[in-house]
Amino acid sequence: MLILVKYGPENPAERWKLEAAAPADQIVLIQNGIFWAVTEPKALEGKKVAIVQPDFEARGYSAESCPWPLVDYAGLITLIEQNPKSMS
Amino acid sequence: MLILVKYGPENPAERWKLEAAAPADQIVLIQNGIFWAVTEPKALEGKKVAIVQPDFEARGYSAESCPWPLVDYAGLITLIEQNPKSMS
Amino acid sequence: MEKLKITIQVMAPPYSYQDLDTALNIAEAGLDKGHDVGIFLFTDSVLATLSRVKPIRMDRNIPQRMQAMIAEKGLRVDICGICMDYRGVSREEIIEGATPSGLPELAALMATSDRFINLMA
Amino acid sequence: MEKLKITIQVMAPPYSYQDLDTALNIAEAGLDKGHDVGIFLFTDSVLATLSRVKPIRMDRNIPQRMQAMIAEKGLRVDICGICMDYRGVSREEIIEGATPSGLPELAALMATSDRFINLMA
Amino acid sequence: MKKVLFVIYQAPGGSVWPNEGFRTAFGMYADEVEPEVLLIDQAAITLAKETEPQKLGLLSIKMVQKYIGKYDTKVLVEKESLDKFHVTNMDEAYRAEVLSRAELQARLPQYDHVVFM
Amino acid sequence: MKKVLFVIYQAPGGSVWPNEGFRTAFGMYADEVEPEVLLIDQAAITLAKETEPQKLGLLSIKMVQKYIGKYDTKVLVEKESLDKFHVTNMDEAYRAEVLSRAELQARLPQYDHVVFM
Repeated sequence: MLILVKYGPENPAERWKLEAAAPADQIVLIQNGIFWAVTEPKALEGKKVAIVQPDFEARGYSAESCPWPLVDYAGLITLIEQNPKSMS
Repeated sequence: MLILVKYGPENPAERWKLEAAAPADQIVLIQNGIFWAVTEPKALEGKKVAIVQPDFEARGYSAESCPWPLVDYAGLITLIEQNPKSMS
Repeated sequence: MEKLKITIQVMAPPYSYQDLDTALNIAEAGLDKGHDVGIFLFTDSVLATLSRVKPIRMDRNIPQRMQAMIAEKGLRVDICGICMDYRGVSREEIIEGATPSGLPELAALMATSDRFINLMA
Repeated sequence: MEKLKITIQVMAPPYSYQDLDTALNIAEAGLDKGHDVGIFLFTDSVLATLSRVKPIRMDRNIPQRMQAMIAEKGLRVDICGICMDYRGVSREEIIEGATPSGLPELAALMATSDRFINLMA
Repeated sequence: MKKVLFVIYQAPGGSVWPNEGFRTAFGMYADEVEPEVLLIDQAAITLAKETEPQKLGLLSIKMVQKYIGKYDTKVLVEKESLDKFHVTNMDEAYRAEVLSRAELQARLPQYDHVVFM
Repeated sequence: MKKVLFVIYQAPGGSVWPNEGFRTAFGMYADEVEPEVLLIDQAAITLAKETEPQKLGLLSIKMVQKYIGKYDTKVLVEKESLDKFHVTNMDEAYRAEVLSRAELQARLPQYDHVVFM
């Protein structure tokens, strides 16, 4: 299942989604969802996470120091191709 | 100072306002701001709080069991009259 | 109480969120108490001036309510012009009595109002 | 990869929030990879179809970008009709190639799409 | 037949999302989609007997009840959210089933799409 | 002369509020209003040297810098927010003053209106 997260940790629905994520689910942090990686990385532990790089970089963060895989929009399409189910 | 709070505890700006409220400041909970009284009353301790009753009741809560003063919209105007400064 | 000039700023779109209803409720209570009340419509809230807005039958009509408050109670309504352009709202389509303006007018309202209430984004 | 039918639902108003840009970026990447991509515009996102939207000079033009993607890349755009009525968007003013529809069409899109991505409120 | 769960997390009155969430679910019966509706967080107050935004001049939420009956729509609500928002007197006309967060999360794999409003 | 503090709490790119907050502040110079701008929470990233939504095709935020210079607009940022969002390399063109939450809150009585965007 592809889980799209577009708000940061202040959003209760995003927190619900992340808690619900099974180890095999593909989480994608996009838009302000990237703030989970910045301020609450603990919530991502043990999860399969990818970050949309253009959204991450536009907010001033550097790909170099990022421990999660980064994807561009073409890469996001690949993740969408791989996951027929979605939670978004 | 009149402090208007219209979102619940999930909103970081509302939390900032409530933390900043001095004892003399008049806090008004309106719209989803009434959820502070429901789920996080501790954040209101020692503060001067009024709740907009129609907004409270439309969300299913009863005025009877409410420990804070309730105002209707005319009462809110009275609070606005009494407080030239605002944080909203 | 002396007559006060009260300005209420709104930003959220009507119907999706409660802010327009809140602003009109506060404005109405203020007008009924004899105050001079104005609403400044910023960003997506400008949609509330479109006379063509057509809610389902059992829902309230926000532009009509605002227009009636302008005509009958003297509510002032200013609309941010750039915000109108951004949302495709043309000056021909807005309710009678609402005035396209802009940030200079907001600045003047802030300078001259006795009270300023904002409904934040 | 086989050709997939991908539908993206949007709800937030353009410009105020990033969702329309995100939807168009995903759609474009999908179209460029040979997929069949559609966007369903719900609630305030319907504003993105107004051809009259006029941003400031240095800002992007979202309706124009969407229209170009319809014409040049085959993007499908469906618009919730009741949502249009609620926001005063008339059928005469929308960009070419966008189709006023409704929930039955959304249901059909959900039933027939291989992938469904939603940008929540 | 696709199974879709519409999740509402915002309160009625403050926003239109509970109304739009239900309306979207009802629209699904036009096609081969089986919808369910889940209420979490602030949206849990939707189910309280006394909750009615129409009291405040806003769009009614109780209006969805007749379609829940008509379509026999499955409505779920998270127990933890009911507790958090002190919803004790549930309106039975919503025919909601109360499930814990753990039960709900265990249920997720059965849906093709989980759509947050 | 009224003193007004515009507080931005949402991130640029994700929303237009940092742009609109600055634009509104600049508009105040048309009249007897003295504006200041405060960035808290996610909005603190506005000040990072590398933050630029235009990289992603969105409206530029750096464009406000020239008006900050032109009007000599006072820009404040909360230290705790800079720390929380790992903003270490601040763009000096915003001319921002870093204050702690306690310092900011002590400052609030000097404003007639504190307006959150």
